[in-house]
Amino acid sequence: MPHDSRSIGERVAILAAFLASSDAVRVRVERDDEEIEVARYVRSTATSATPARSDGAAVAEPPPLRVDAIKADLVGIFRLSRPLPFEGELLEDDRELAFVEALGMRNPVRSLGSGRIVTIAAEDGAAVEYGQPLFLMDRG
Amino acid sequence: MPHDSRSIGERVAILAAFLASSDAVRVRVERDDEEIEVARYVRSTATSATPARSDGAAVAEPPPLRVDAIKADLVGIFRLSRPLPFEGELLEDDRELAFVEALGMRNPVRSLGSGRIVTIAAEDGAAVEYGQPLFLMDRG
Amino acid sequence: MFRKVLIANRGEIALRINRACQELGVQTVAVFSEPDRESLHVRQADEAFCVGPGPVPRSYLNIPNIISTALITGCDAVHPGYGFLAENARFAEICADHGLTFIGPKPSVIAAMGDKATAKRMMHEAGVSTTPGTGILSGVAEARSRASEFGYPVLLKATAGGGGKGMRVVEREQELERAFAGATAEAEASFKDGRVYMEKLILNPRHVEVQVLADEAGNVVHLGERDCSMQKPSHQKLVEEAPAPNLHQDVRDMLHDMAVRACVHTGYSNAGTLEFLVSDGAVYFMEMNTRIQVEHPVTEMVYGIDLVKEQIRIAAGERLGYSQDDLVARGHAIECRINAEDPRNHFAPQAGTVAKVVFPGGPGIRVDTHVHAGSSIPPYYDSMIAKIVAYGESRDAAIARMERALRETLIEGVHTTVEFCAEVLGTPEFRSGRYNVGSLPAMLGSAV
Amino acid sequence: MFRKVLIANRGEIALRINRACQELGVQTVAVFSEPDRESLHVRQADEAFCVGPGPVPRSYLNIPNIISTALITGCDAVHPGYGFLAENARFAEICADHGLTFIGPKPSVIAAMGDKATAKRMMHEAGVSTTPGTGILSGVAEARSRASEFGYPVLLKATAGGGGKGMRVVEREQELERAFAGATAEAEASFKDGRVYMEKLILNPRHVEVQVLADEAGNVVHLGERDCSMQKPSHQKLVEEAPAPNLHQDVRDMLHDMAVRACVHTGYSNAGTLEFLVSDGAVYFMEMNTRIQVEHPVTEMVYGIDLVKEQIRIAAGERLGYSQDDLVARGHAIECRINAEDPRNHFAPQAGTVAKVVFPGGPGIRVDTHVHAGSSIPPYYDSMIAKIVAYGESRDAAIARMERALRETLIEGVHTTVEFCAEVLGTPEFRSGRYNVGSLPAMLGSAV
Repeated sequence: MPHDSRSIGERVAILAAFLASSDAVRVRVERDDEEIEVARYVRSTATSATPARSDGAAVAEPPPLRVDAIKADLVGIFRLSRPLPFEGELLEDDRELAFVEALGMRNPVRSLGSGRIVTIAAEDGAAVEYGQPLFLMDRG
Repeated sequence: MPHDSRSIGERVAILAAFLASSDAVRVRVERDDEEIEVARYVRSTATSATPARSDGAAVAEPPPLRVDAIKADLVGIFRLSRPLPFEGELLEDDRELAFVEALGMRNPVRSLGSGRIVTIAAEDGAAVEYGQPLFLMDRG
Repeated sequence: MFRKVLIANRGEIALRINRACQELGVQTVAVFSEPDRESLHVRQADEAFCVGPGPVPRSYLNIPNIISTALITGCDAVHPGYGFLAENARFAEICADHGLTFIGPKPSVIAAMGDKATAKRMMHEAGVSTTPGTGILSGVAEARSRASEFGYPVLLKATAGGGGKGMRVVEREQELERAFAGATAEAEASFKDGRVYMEKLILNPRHVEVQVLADEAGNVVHLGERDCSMQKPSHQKLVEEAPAPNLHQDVRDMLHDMAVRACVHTGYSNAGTLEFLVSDGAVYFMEMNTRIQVEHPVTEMVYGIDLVKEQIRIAAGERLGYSQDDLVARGHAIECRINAEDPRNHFAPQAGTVAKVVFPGGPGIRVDTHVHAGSSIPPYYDSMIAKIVAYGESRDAAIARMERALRETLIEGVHTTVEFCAEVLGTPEFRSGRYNVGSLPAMLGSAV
Repeated sequence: MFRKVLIANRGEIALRINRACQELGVQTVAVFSEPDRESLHVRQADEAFCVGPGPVPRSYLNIPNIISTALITGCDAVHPGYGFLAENARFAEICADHGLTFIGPKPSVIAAMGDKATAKRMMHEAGVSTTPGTGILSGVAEARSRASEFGYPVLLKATAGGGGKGMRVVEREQELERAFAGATAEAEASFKDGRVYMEKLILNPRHVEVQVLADEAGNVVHLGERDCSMQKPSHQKLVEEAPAPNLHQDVRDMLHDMAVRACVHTGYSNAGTLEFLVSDGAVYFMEMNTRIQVEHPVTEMVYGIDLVKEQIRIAAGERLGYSQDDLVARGHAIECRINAEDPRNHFAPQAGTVAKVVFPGGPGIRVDTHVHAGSSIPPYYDSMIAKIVAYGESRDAAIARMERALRETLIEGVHTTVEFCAEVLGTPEFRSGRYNVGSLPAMLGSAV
């Protein structure tokens, strides 16, 4: 038997798997020179659970999302609209940023309101699939 | 997803497996209403490790092993020797406790020194396999 | 041969099609729904595109996204598998409109066979015996007179029907008027088409089906029959075998003959299956499935023909490379459908994650599955997670092999039909080969 | 038929034997070493006993514990598989002494075939052509005169030999004296038997072997040949196929004929394999393996015969149920050995845990494996973790199928031969069917 061929990462993964399959809330492992603790936070009404690093805090509300993604809602060829949007651009209003060409039709991709374009996540002229992020928007 | 279909026994088994594959000395699991702790004692020069219940002590020198198992070293039929050994019996010296009958031969099972018979782990007349515990001995 | 085929399906049949394409040197494009992103069919294909979220209408039935995927990836053909879009004549037409070969029969044939009344009429013309039945009934009076001609029990069915909607079993004349009104109303509500027709009800028949292959030059062969009588109370097949046991040679010949005649008459091309009810030596055409079927492997194993490759070759315009005389059935094959469902709870589907999986192997065993340790089973789709097929030189050898294969199979994390299939194989009815569509429901102690 | 068989092996061949027993309605007892406690062969058998710790001599070669297990569980026969005790005549005798049927040939035949000189003499008597060679050499003078008779290069081999110990290639007369001394000394050190003999060295021959079955009434059939020339530099087979490609029908017939004659002459019973070297239309008997072989599935697939069931039936005293004329090879089969080893590092064996596994499936694919997600691969044993076998109606179809099967295969956690096998299949030598035992080492850029 190898003495300890597993990395900490692997061992944490095993513990996380254990945690996910039980209703334990915290697993702590001690050895001479280190300590691993894997815990999960259970919302009072939650059905999902997320393994996370312990900070010892109670279950708090997560901060609001500031960045969202505009995703493709159909399969086609992604094309930027004119005037060309650019990363960093501040949009004051809802605007068509691009379109997805599918079956000969031009399906507009709009900014869904104001915000700053953080990233143009798809390449002009590329095939995009359903749900693929096209723009990351900072809603400020 | 089943909430927690595993018995405590199964969960302890998972933890024990984790323990055996790492060099952790103690794993503790907490949930609302219970706490499981699985620890092992490592002899300073040991190559083997035995999962056992925690006694709450710090990770100083682990106490020496007190219980060991006399195991079958061949496959055969297990038979108790006369006088019949019994659970709780105190042996003052090395003694033949039983034998394993294999290929018409009688292979003695000795107590390997003094101690108290904690458990007779195999049934008289039963087939036993290699490595099967036959007696648990308290070496005091 | 095609350059690239879009596989418009998921699960084991998507893998099955991918295998056929790869062996033919044809590239593949998979489509998938969001929860299927980690599926094997996505991993195994040359390219893969997400076409929508989990619910079927928004992904695997999302015709615009599927067609768009085929076009932007440069596919020249689409294989629909079974279920989903496989018998959708409109989809076949849309494929053609976009220059994509739909791997299946002509849209007009799909449409004709999809309409029960039309199918029955065409079969009748081809000399295929059909269940004694009527055209669309003008009213309850006509229903009454035809029912006494056929003899009770009879069945009222919606002409646009499917899934049991608009269907009524009538056991006595007294029940007829109420049943007619009910069937008409339900058909109207379900299909916006209240027209109903009547058939003689065959009690506890056998379900025997004939596999056919037809090329576009009009060559037609059959590949024998399959017995699919072991059906759950929901009429879903659970255990299938080829050839059908205890079938008189005259009946077997008649079925094969009718199947070929039907294909010639309808101008059928590609692979197809004619389903028949067999009762006391009489055979009745039930329906034609204009696609590959779940249980096609049992036929492949006894004939040594790769039906999915044949589908692709035929659609690519190739001729059948053999005639009827070249096709000889050897040995016996049995398929068990391994479903993620709980046989002890009315076969309720199970969603979840498969924790541990060991599928059987060794001689004479074929496994078609998209599931492995860690696979998740989304709640949106059919519950079938694997097909285990056993081949033997005889039926007894095939049964013994299937029994050991089921014993080897280990699936943890969800309930499955593994043990239940083993129970079915152990029944005197199955062992004797004398079973019918009533046998499995009777095993469960429930009436059909 | 036997009531209960002890399976004296592990891994895929233990599962293979278990399958055959279960299909015959025979109970099974597995034996296992401590690290194999969680193995599939332990789980699948009716009973299982630990017989020792990991190292082979203390468990899978632990004759007393294995025999004791057979006796206390009431077995009436023992199947040794391949490797371990399979060709141990003494073990076969001990089985007989304890009233256990050893599933294999008679101990005297195992012993005779295990001694290379005796085997060669008996084959010569049977009219089987053998490599030009000598008896035990009296000294270097005799060696020199015989070598000039055969022509260089020649091979010096230990009569008690195996594993290359006591073996020397001699390319020129000048090297002979030193090689003779070295071979003798090494043989003495390895086997306490310094006797050596000489053979003509056949350069880059093909390795072609013939499968035979013989019952205890003296009926003998062959099941064609297998080409096993794709060997690693260590001479371990990696890819095998049946039939052998590009083999002249006369050579094929000669091989089959010799194999049957050899069995008749030696009083052979049960399954066996005669290995030949084939070079320029000449054939030379190499050795006879008196057991089932790793690559037996390719023969099973083209002949439709379950060789392991046949072994058990023959050992139980049953007669062969067919004659040579009933046996017809159909189609083509290829096996790839999936080993946990690193082809990029001299095929160094890999121990560890298999994290994720997807084996191929679908038509024409057979997988024999004891490995699943989570399996541990102990360091003590052979590195083979799976055999993937592809069947096709033609060699090209079988190759295409194997290529897609390898493409489907996913094994994470250890290095394997999956990709390397795919490379081998892609070489012009393999595709043309014109390869020999030098082809794979040449691929690796290393001399044999």
